[in-house]
Amino acid sequence: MGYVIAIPLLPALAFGVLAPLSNRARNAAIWVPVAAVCGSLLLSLAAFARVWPGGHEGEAVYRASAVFATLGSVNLHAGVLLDPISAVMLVVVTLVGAAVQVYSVGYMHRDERIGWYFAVLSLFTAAMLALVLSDNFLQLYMAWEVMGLCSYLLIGFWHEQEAPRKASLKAFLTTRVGDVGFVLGLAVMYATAGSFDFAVVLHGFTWVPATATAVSLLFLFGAIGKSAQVPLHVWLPDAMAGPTPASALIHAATMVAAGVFLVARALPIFQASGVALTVTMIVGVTTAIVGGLLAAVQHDIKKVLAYSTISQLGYMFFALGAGGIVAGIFHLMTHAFFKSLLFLGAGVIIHAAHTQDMREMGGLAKKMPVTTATFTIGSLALAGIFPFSGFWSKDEILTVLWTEGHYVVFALALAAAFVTAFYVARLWFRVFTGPEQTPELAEAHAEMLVPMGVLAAITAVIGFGSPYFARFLGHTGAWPEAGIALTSTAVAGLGLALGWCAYGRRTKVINTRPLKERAGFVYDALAMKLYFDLTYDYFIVKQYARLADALWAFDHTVIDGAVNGAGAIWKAGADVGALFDTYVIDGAVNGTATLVRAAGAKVRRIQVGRIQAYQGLMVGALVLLMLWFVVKGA
Amino acid sequence: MTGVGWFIPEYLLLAGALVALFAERIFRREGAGAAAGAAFAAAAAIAAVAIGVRPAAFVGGVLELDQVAVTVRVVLAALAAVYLLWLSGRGMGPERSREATALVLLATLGGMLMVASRDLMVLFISIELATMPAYVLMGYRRDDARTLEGALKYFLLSMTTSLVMLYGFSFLFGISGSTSYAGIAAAPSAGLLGGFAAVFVFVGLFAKISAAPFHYWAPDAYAGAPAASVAFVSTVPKLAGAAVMARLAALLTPGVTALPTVIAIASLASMLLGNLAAYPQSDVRRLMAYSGVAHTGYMLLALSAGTPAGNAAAILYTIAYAVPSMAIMLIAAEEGTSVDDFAGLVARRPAVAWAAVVFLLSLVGVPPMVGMFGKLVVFTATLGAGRLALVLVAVVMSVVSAGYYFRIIRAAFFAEGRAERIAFSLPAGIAVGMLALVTLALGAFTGPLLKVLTSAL
Amino acid sequence: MTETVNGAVFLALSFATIGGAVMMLSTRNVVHAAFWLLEVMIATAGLYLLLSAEFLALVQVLVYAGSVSVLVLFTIMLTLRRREDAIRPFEPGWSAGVLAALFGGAVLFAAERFFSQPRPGVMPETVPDVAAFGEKLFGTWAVPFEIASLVLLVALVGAVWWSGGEGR
Amino acid sequence: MTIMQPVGVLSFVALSAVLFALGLYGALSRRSTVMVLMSLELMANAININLVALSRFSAPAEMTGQFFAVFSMVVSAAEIGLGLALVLALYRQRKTVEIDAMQELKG
Repeated sequence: MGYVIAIPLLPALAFGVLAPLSNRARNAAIWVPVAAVCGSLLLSLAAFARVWPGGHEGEAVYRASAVFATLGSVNLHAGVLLDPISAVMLVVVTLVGAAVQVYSVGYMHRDERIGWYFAVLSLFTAAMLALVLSDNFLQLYMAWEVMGLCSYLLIGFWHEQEAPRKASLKAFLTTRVGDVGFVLGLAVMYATAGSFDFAVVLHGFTWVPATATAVSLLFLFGAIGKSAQVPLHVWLPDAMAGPTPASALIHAATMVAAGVFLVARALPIFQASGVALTVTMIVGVTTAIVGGLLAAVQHDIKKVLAYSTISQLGYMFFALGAGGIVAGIFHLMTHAFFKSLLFLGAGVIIHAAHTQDMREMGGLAKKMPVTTATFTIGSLALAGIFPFSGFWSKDEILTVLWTEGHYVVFALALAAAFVTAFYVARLWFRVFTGPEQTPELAEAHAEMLVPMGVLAAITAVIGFGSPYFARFLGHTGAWPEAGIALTSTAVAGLGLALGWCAYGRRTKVINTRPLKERAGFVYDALAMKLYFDLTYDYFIVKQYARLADALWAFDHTVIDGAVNGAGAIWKAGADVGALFDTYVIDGAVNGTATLVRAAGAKVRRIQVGRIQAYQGLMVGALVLLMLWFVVKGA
Repeated sequence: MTGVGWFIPEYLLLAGALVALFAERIFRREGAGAAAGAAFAAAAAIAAVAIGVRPAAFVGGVLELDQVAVTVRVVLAALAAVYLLWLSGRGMGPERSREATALVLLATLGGMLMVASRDLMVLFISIELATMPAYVLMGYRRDDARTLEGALKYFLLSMTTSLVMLYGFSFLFGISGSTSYAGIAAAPSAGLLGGFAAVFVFVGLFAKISAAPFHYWAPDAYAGAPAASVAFVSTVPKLAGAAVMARLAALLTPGVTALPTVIAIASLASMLLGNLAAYPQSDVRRLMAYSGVAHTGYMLLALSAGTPAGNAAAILYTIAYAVPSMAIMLIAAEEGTSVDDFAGLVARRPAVAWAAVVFLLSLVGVPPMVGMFGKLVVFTATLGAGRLALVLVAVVMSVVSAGYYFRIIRAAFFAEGRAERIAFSLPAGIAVGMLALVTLALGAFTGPLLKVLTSAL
Repeated sequence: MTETVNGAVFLALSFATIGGAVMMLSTRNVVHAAFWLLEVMIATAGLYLLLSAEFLALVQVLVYAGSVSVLVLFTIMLTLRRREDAIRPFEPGWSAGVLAALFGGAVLFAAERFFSQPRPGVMPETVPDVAAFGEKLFGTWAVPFEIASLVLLVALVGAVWWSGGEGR
Repeated sequence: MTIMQPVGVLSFVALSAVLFALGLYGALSRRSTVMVLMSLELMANAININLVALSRFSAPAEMTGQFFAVFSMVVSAAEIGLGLALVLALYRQRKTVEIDAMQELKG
């Protein structure tokens, strides 16, 4: 089983090979990272096969570690731990990683720094693999930080432009705010349990609720930053300024899932606390709703997907908060596949339509059949429609909520599912139906379509594996309950229908012209008939006119009202969210910076430049210390 | 006399200084003296490794080579060697570098004796030997009034606090009747006068390593001095000072129980003031001066734990600070001392720009650079002593520090800058490359290093 | 050499040192201040004699009277363009005075508490002579002695560096 | 303490403290750099008195304080030489020894 160690090492080596090369040599050598990640994928599948079909509850299938440092009497290990959760994550990361790299060969082929892009992508993959294979929290943290760095580099990849530059800095600094929590959590963990090893802190150590609460809340804070949960979610939408395939890998499928993974790993500590679970659930459900509402009003296709990611990560968080580790990890997996699929599809669409604004798109279905088909599968999975993967994982989350008795959260989760289906429909109809707005639409290269096809195939069938998956992670697996499945499908269907109502007819929400036209047609047709019998006609005409009016009015007030009303509510919710973003979160981030700058300006005023002022201040401090000693009576 | 051979590294440094001073005419080339000095310092580092730990005391017990002394003297000599290697390639700007080479070697010699000394008298003279070359280096551009003004500030403030420290030494001697550490440790608890003596000594040391509120000389002196001087003065003497401080804290805390509180106060002041004041700076030297104050604060945080683990962590942290900090100042010496001078660095000199990223991230505390390990051991040691609130401040302040360090990265990578690049210099390139390598790799040796340091304190 | 410190002599010498210091700080003429410093140093040499430290008294006179005072006077002369520049207005420095007084007061308070209780304030009778001093200086204290010579080397290099340079 | 009685260590320590405080006052308040340096010498002198007296009254046979004082003198002589050289170098640039002329660097 020693080959497990090679899984993260291969992409790391690829980075090591590429990084020192010259730009031209690097560009020529991009097959090295692609080969490396494909090798990792094969090894991961082999490792997964060894763990399959489960029955390893909580124990390692393979474990190897070496001491790399000693702190006092405690040894710090660097090691790998293969258990069911890490096996799943290995496959997810390497599969999505390989898909993204193959896709990038086509997507980025005209970029003059493609070699550097692939090098960073490899380093990122290596770090993520090292993270999921960690057998202790310290190594996990180190890999976590390296990923943060790669994310910074990839978001700012096109640093000639203003937006990526700003976004990369915002992402790095915002996630570092979360990392503060993580580091403090590590310090508290070390101070109480005296170790970072999973074997010790998760299984061998009895946590006092108070410390467990401290550690788990601090960890949660770190996870909130990394997984872009409210209130630290602001960096993710901006991060869309990076290359789209990188977004697919990092800001949809893997790195943002690291927070979920952290919470899942540390779940025994969360459970020892209790309070922390509730907080996790609240954070998750708030994020799921806020993210969904904001996704529903975006016009930039990538931003819709970004907010959608935030919302779906919220789903995973409240699943974990309810104790549903299987459901949470399963959703992480299905989401990784269908969201990376959607991002890759969005990349193709942006390439073809030369815009990211959905209002300037339309009619892509006719010209780009493969993209449309795969994107549709991804969309349906995201909306939670049977038989696509999202349906199964969402259903499992809802089942957990229901059986654990979290009825309020259950209702809110349904609401979030409804919103999700709505914005999915909004996105799909805007992009794929209606009149074409771009003259030269063409399907993408094969190396871009093949990975999408693979991901779409997985998304289409993986759901049926859900009971086996649960057993794999060491729980009893069951098929979905009919009642919950029906409820969620109905809610999703409603959302899609409303989306179709508002956008499928190629109108704007408040534009009711087609309704008027239909009424007019009835009116005209009737009027023709009534030409012969004037009085009757007149009467009939009047009646028909009245009827038409009434129909029109019904249409106008009830249907449109519902549509518009729903739209308005969303708009209001989204506006509040956006305001919150702009003023509270951004304000807090910027405000802190301003505060620090102001404090700095104040503090530097002490430095007046006069030698004897300095001497006086120093002697004054000394005299104060002496007086303190006198008063204390030392 | 026993043990003369154990001090071969010190003799080598002295020989290097004399060669640099008097033999440059033989080499006939600017920079050759520095190269020779670098060779001597490297030889001294190797000799120090070879000699290793010598527990027996030297001449009347005034010097001893324990694990801390050996570790620190190896690091000091190695840093001096790398610094002189850089100097042999770049020089001290318009001034010639042979006096600077001699002064650097003598200051390093002083630092090595500081950590080896077991007697207040030897300690005092060694501190002066390490500090006086620093005055001259900080005023090295002798035709620039601003440089001289900075040096005068450094000189006067440092001398005042030196005298306060010496006053403290005199009372420590008066209380115990001995100047040896052993004799002082054996003296009974000394009440108020002992407390005053300890405070005097620590105020002197605080000023030497620029801990707030005794740091005032540093920003002005750094901002006036040549960046190449700052690279040395802000790192090597500081490391020696930190090691001495750890030793004296271990020595005096049993008698003066309030000492950890005094250190904690200085730590808090340094972390807050250093990080906040660094934020609005646009001169890299001034920025690094304040950030140096902040890093001193983290170092004192570990000392305030009052435990062997804390003292060891403090020394380790200072090493983790010194390496990248020296490198950043060396790059500033090449590129220019304003943050704007870093603009476009990645286009001009990509390797240097990436090295700068490594150094700055290490200073922020991002893994896997050594700075993160330094912070980790400091925080764990401090938490072990129950100072949670201070650690909290430290962590928050390290986030603030990311703000100003990133300004340099942003300038280097994302701003348009001048296109013409300075001439390539192989020795300087090797020096910066070596520092980058150490910054990247030293983290892996945190454990063994900490173990070695803890065993001796 | 008497074996106990004579109170009257001590009083006279301490009056000379403290009075000299006060005069040094209060005189308006910098040149006079340098001479008052010299007076303090010589009175201090007297105190060393009183404490049976003959060698130290000698060093004090040689180092301070012989070199430091001369250096100070030289500097004053070099930085005075006119004779009248030596006269400076009186500088009270009240806050500095308060700080210094607090500092000195605290030290006096602590020293009084420490030295008045446990120790008899009487000087021990026998002291070694100058020969023993030299023996120890080059035996036990050879290391600091050698380091001190390095300090002088540094001072020399630095002073020469700052005195040289272009354009003068 | 009557005048003719033997005096103890406290008298010397007190004398030293007063001298040190006077030196400190001078260092903090004089406006001439040279005067500041002279005040610092006063402080060094006070410390030396302290060292010699403490040595004489605690361990006279060892003479430790005397050695300490010798080294302190050597060091302060070296320091004053260096300081005066610096003051002269600055005087050549700025044509003044006023300490308040040295506040170009700040912030």
